[in-house]
Amino acid sequence: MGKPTIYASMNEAVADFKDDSMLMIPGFGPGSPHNLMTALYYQGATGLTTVSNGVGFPSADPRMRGLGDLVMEGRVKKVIAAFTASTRPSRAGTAEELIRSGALQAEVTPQGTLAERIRAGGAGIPAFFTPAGVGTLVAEGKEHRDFDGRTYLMETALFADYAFVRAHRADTAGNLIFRLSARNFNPIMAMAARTTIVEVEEPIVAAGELDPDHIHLPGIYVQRLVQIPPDGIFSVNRQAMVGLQQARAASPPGGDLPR
Amino acid sequence: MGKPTIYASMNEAVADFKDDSMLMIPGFGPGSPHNLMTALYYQGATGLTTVSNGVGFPSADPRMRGLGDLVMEGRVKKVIAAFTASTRPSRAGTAEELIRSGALQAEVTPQGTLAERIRAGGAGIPAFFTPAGVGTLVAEGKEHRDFDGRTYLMETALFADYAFVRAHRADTAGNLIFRLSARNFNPIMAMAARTTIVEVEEPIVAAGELDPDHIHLPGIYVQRLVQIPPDGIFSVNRQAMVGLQQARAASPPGGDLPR
Amino acid sequence: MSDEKQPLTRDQMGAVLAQRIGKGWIVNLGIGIPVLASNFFTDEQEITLTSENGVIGYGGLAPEGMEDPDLVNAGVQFTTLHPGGTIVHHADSFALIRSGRVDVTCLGAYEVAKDGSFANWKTVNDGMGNMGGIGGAMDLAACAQRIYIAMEHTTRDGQPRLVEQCSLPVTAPSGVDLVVTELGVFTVQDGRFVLEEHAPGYTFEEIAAVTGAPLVASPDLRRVSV
Amino acid sequence: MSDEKQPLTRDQMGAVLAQRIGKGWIVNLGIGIPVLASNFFTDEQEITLTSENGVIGYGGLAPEGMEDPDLVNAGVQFTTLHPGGTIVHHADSFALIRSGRVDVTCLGAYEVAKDGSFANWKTVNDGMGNMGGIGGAMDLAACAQRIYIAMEHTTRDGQPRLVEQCSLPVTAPSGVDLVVTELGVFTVQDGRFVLEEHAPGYTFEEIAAVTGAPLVASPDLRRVSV
Repeated sequence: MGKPTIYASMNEAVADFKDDSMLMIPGFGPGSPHNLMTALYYQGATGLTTVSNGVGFPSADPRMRGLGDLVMEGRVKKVIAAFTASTRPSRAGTAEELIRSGALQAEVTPQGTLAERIRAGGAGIPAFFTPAGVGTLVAEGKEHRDFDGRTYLMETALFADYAFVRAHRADTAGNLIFRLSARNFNPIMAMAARTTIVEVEEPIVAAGELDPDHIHLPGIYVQRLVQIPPDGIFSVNRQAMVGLQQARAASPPGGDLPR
Repeated sequence: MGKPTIYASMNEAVADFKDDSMLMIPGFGPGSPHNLMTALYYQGATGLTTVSNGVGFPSADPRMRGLGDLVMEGRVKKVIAAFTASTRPSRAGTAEELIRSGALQAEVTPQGTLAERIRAGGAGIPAFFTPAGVGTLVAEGKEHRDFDGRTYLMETALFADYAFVRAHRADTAGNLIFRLSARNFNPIMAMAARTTIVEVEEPIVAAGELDPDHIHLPGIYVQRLVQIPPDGIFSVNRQAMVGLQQARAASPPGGDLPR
Repeated sequence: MSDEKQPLTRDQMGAVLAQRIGKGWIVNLGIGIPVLASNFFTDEQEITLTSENGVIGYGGLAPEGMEDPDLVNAGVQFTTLHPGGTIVHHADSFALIRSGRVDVTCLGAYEVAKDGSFANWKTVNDGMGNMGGIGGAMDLAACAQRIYIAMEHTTRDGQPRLVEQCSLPVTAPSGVDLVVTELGVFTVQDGRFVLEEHAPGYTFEEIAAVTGAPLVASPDLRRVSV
Repeated sequence: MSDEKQPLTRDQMGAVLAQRIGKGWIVNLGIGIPVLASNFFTDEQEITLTSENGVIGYGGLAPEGMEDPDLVNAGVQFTTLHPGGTIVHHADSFALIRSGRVDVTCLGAYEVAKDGSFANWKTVNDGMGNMGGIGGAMDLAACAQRIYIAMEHTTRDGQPRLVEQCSLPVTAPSGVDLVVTELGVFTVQDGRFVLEEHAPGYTFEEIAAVTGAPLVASPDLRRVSV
């Protein structure tokens, strides 16, 4: 079987990332590829088109950079997302201001339509019909069509140059296992990109060590694997993780502490 | 959480099955709901529309009945399948003769299109586009459309009254786990029916006993569960299974015999 | 009624939502008031809570110190899994929603109109069609069997949120079944709001006065029972 | 060449297919001759075999007595899983195929025409458009990067299977890259067949004589090396 390349560091895994690429970024709280995004931030890529659930805010921590930082620095041309503006008017995001000024293009998509457009991209389906958004601003300019007396919108697939993925476990064949709700957009984004790069929480094991019935994403979709180093970013909620990580460090392996 | 109803026997699980229903039947070798199909055969349902990969042949064994038997007895109005005729002209199936005579309607669909139509039915997608079948008989009468310079066919979703499913493990919440290639059409058919009835190989366990990350089909899609009894049908290939089952019966539990 | 005026608290509004949810339903609770309903479900109701990020059968919020960083609800709060709960990826999560299996979506809103349309994704009607925070609300509103809205009865400056016509871009052009505010419980029927239950101490007239669309009293109009 | 005439055996045809498969390719092998190619892959080729029923990375056939009744290939033969192999459901299996990630689909056929069309799903052109055994061949043929065909050079009654135009309903209207028969290896280029390799003892003229469409000899025409 073919095997993905295993990289020694995040920086090496994204070193040849090309400007003006389209990038899928999963995550819904957990399951976000923070380490790869941080490496990409320092790699310098610009002119990006991104696909993600939300756009987020710039980071206050130089050790953890994300889409919000790239957007703030003008390195993103276009975002495709279910959230580009804060729903709270009191907390306008950077993206919101850039969109208003015209410096950033935004394609706002209902979250389910976003997920299905990504899934379609990975499944070779160029377009499909969905009822979400009929009769709203989202439907403007889109083809409408009735099936069995109900109206649907035609939505088109998304396929990217790169997907950054965050997995809990991986084997050397690239097979991935996610943990609980960290799964979210990860498997479908991994399927909808030419080059899928994965940061892995647990030590990468030999092909054949994972139960084939437990694998969430076949390695056939994975081109690059990188182990998250011990000083890497392990959680979204750094505040909460400080305590957990300290506790875990102090506990024997295999203990039942949450992780 | 809601819970499916657990039935004491296959016959009870299909007792109220309605004539003229549409039924999804998974299986590709393993993963076939032989016990439920046998019960349905004796329940007497007629006027069926079925969705399955192939149509098969009548059974020589009265203890194991299947779609081939229902077709042969004229209890099926229409089959939707990837195979309705044997590919070998020397071995014409019953279905083939009935189709030629006009007694049975057949909708032959490329296997990938069939799988995606079922997936679309379960996902609330009324129609989608696929390149499979363009320029062939299958495309006749279907809408053609170009995306990025390539031609696709529009295909519509399938949603049934019933799906019969074969699972390896289940819990009382209806969560299902399949084994290896017995998975095939089972999860997507379970999602594409109003009433999903599942025959289960291993003893049904309490909700919470299966690792949530190992579940292949959420119980939210399951309405009825039935344990396969010890004298039930455990394998497609009965010939091969005789030896295996004898060997397994003679071996201690947890042994490494294939199953 | 000589009751003292007692607008419903946010918790009471959650409790009212919970009362209106049927046995065995599959339920999606939005952030804000709707999610508070989860504190009021009984085991007998056999509710299954799903969240857009693919958690099917979640339970209460995780107790402090017991958070699992990989288990969050749609509001990205640390949650727990009910026994029998499980996980799917985002496309499968919305496959479930789009297939119509969610019995009710409970959402917050800025406005609800008498035709059952509602607005909850853009705070201004600024003509920039492509900006806002839709999240999963449009999918849920288009596909769930019922839409329940929980919101404040009026804006901060006293303008009604129950209106003739939404002034903000809508999330769905129809479909709202029930609205819960601090003043009462309203159904949407035949292009008008029907007051089903009133908060303690409030008269029909008082509620109608701060409602921006025709309001009729249900023949069964009663005081909320929470 | 003074070789004795030796048509290729089915195993040799499988070996020829295996030679034509590139390093690291994702490969789908149809039942019949194509599946025999799996006996000739080397570990260095790092081939991943996928089958329509969702088995990604299968290995050789299961030895007798070691069959796992739940593990079969697309021909419903008991197979084995290569270390790192895994399983997906049928829709995800064809998502993989439809996405164009399969580098080559190797199929049997009744006919291949000079325009690269081929027929393998109906044995008669009986006007009944909706009957036959398509299986996954149309999806594979429409979506794989390459189509390789392995078949007998002529029908039982001696009629050519390499033809000007298919007489049977096609599986795909174009796309065949390579055809392997017992007489040789052919590519399809610019609307004609090119003989690349010949079976031992067969001359170009002898092969052209049983070919039903224009045939040209490759400048590199050589004897098959299996």
